[in-house]
Amino acid sequence: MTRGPLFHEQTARQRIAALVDPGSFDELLAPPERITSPYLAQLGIPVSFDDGVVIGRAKIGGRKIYLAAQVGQFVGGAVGEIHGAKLTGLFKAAARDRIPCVIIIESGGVRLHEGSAGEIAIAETMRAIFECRALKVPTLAVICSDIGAYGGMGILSTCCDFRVMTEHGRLGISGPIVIEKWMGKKAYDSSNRALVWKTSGGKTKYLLGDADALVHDDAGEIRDAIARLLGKSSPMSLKAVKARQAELAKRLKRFGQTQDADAVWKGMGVRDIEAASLASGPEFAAMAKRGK
Amino acid sequence: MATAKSALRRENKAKRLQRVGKLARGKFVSAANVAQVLKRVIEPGDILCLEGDNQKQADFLANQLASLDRKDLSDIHLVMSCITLPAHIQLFKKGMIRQVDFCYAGPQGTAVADLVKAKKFPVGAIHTYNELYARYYIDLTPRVALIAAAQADRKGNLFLAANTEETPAIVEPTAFSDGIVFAQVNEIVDKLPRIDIPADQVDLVVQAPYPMHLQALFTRDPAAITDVQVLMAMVALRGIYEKYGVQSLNHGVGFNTAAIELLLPTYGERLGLKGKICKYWMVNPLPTMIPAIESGWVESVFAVGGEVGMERYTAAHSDVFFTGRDGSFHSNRAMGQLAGHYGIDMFIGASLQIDINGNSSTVSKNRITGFGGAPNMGCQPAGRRHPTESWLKVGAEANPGPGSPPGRKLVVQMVETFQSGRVPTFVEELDAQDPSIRKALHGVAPVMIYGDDVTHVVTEEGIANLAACRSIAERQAAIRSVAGYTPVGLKRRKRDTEELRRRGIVQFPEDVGVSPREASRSLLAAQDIKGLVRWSNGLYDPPPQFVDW
Amino acid sequence: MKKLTSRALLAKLFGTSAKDVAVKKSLLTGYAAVGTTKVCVIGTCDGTYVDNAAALHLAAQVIDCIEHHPKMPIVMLVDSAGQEPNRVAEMLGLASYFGHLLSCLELARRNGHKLITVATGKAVGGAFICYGMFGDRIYALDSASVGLMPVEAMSAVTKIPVPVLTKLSKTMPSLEFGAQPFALLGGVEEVWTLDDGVAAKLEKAIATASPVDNRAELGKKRGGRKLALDIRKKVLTESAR
Amino acid sequence: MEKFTKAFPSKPLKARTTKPWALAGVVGSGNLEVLLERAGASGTMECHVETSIPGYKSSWLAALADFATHYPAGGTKVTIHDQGAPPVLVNLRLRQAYDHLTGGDK
Repeated sequence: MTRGPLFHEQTARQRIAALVDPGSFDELLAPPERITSPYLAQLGIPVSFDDGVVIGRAKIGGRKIYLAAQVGQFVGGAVGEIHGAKLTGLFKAAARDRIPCVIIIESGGVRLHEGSAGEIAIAETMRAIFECRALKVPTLAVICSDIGAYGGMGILSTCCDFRVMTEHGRLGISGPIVIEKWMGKKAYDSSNRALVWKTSGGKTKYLLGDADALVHDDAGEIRDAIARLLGKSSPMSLKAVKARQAELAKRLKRFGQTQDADAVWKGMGVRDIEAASLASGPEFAAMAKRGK
Repeated sequence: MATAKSALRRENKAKRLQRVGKLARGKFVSAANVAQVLKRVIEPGDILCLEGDNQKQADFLANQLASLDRKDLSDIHLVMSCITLPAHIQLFKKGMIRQVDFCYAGPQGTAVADLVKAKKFPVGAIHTYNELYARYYIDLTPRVALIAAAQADRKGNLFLAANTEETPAIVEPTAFSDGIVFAQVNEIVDKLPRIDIPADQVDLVVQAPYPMHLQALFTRDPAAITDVQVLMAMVALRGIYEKYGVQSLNHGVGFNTAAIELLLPTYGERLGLKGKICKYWMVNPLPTMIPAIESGWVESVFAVGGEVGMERYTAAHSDVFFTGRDGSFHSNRAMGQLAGHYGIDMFIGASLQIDINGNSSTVSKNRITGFGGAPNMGCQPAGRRHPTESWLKVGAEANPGPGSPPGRKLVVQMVETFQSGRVPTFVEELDAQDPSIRKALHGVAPVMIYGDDVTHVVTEEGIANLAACRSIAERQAAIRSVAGYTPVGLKRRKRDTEELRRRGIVQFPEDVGVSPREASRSLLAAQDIKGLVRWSNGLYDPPPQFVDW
Repeated sequence: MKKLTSRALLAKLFGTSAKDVAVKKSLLTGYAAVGTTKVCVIGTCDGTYVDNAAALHLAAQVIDCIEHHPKMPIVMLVDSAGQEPNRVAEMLGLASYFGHLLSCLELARRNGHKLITVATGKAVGGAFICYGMFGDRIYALDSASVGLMPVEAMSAVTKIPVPVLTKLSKTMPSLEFGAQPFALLGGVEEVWTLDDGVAAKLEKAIATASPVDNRAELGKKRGGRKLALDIRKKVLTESAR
Repeated sequence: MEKFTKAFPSKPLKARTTKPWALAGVVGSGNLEVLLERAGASGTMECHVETSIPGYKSSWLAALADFATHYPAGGTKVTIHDQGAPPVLVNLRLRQAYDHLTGGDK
């Protein structure tokens, strides 16, 4: 039962090394350039050489990609001016070169220490993602860590063609503590990790269709999922948005009255909640499929 | 049958029970009447034993006791192993306690330190567990014991479930000296799964309005184990477990030893150590042992207490764990401590502070904790006579004199050189030596494990073999050599370290065949609680605070 | 300044045609005219919170416009305090609902609809990102609360004392809250005063709008965001090698 | 924040690869990042440390000096961003960066 390192525990650089073809990663704005945040420096907070996001060119299965990996440990992976500009530039480069772009998201959203600059940067990156999509250049978000994709980065992830998640990943906008503050501890206890993951975790997102692949917490499996999705793009036509509108309306009507994620699981075909809770990746997906 | 010439104690007990009168129906007291009953059965000057160790607590009875006023309860000599509830502190604040004799004050360590400063903590001594239990038979025999059980039947027989813990050690001396045994139980049933305490030794029973407090004390989330702890675990496995062929052992509750448990089925297996080490354990049912048990490393486990969530797993593994006729888990703190004292090759545990002589303590001026079971197991049992490979091997290194035993137990302290917040573990002098603390304890500094008993210190820097040191100066140099970049470590002399390393007294990771680069969490057999549940085939039910699925 | 009702505000922007804009549950949808230009209107008012149903409601209006009114400009009015921080909203994937609204707007842009945003009240957090910040050109009333969050809120989360943040915001407009500092960052094209002919300004804005995102250039030119544009360019240059 | 700079004598780096730099670790609570670059005089390891926890200069210098003694690291520049890492991590990260730079097996 020994296995490789868990993807969700790896650092951004380790993840990149584990995902891409050996030796194929070519970092852009590499650490020796020392492009660090003046905001953090002024506030007396340690800076980082990559400002919390490692970007570059690489290959997966021989196929060229642009790749970004956020560093969740550094200020929660939050997006500041430099961090955000690196992301915007990367997606713009992807559009220019017609090369797919993959972003490994691990971020709470905007970096508060840099105020509105990070917020605008996220909006700019969204525009750049849609530039890619207009050209049918695939964009892919990988959300596989506990920090997950929250706030503006949660929204940004939904702008990409596809999302790959694991059971560890979380996708949302408001974090658990904010919801608890808003609704009260009785309605939402942010320290109840099971509740938090049932609400925003990869499994529930996969069942609802917000994640396109649910895989094991393992670089090899994630690489395979990326490779599978890299060849496709999600269409943006009137027909497609109308279908999506109907689908989201149906979801709201069907589950909007319940607080209970188990009801969503059951509604989406999961029969044995306890067994499904322990299952991971494709095994979980299969359990839901069987129940349908 | 002989008749006692004088039976004052027995008469006194009868009087006390008479005073209870209609507040009890037979042995059974309703929860609402407990405070009144306590008032009537306890007398000023009593030695009162309150059951409660670091896991299980007679918390309902403790709370009721704390609800009384000083006029109802005073001049009490309190004996108990662990001061862990706010109610315990209340007894002191209300001035009810004339003297206290105890072992440990984990969660209330800060409150106890405050009481000491306020001179409201009249302490006799801080004990080790078996030392205190022993005194229950000598000079601290309780007049009244307030205990906790899982179930009682209609006669007052008690079932203790997984957490037998220290109940027998309290009940026996009390019941056989005409003391009063008052039990709180979670429920009263017609038929018990098994009888752990016979009704004959129980005087009063109350069904508590809430289940007794049980602390999930030994649950260590593998997700919190660091690469550095994995490194230390690898060093310990090679430099101690493998070297001495450790067959029987006790592990502390820390993450360091949890890492070792989780390395057995992976790294240990790779080293070919399965079947050669770690077969017999005196340890609580640690969830982190599940992978090793499932992989067939473990022959037997005896425990001082249960662990929340391990009930189904232990019941399903009766070949490994001690279980009752009913099939469920059994523990016994006094016997477990005894087993850990005499029966094992090695004790390995952690501490907050270690001084240059190898003395360790978890006490600081602002936090008076005391000892758990560590000193009973982390010491050299002078009464030991049976040899094992490990015992003889360490003994030979210690170069015993003509008046010493030929063997030694391995007593290993495994610590990182810094605690969290960059607080150094290694110090020139223990905080426990503070004059104010010594004064409160009648001149005795609360040392957990004495340096003379310690055979090895393991840190991320390496191993110091204290048993093989030939002088105090050498021992100090060996400790400094593995104390890293703490002030104690920075005082080491390079020449000394090199000389000790040459003689094998100090060993760095590479000296025992461990490459720090290899030290990675990915070597752990399970990297999170969910992994443990998967290993257990769904038989482990972790407490809710550990569940994120 | 007395707060304008949503109806009064709509009248200022769209004159008598404002009557065709429905105001329901603090959401604005409908068609109107700015001067002689027919426009589609979506928006929020009363500082409401945007939830799943709201996002769908706005998206439906955008879809209707694409389907039935080719190339008609879309005016987006923003007065929202943020996304609804709610357990059910999150469970059902509020982010995806926002992503859908953004996709609808992107489709409109591609189909030749101009997208003009006017921040009229609160324009903060997820509620601004989910449609308003996606305009071709973004304007704000000087009375609008635009930005990430006030320094007090920032201080509460980051544990950096308010005076420190306030002092720094003098040289780093990014830390300051409001329409003017946001414009310095390039996040807002121009700040308008309500009584200063906003309808005419809006009409001109529609006429001159371009779908090319110019915010980084503006931010650099105005000195509020000195790094973003150069960093982006550097990525593009290094990746072209 | 505390900043300091010091150069330590060290045997010249063995030039197995031409890799110009290597980075190990991340800036996060209790962690640090180490950037190791080929730079400067061949007989010294030049160190620049920025740490969020002031007051531990002496143990920093001791750890760096030990590294410069144990490994041939002359002709390198070490830049560290620290957020309260224990010395053992400092050592581990230095070693990791060093292995990357010198093309060791990882």
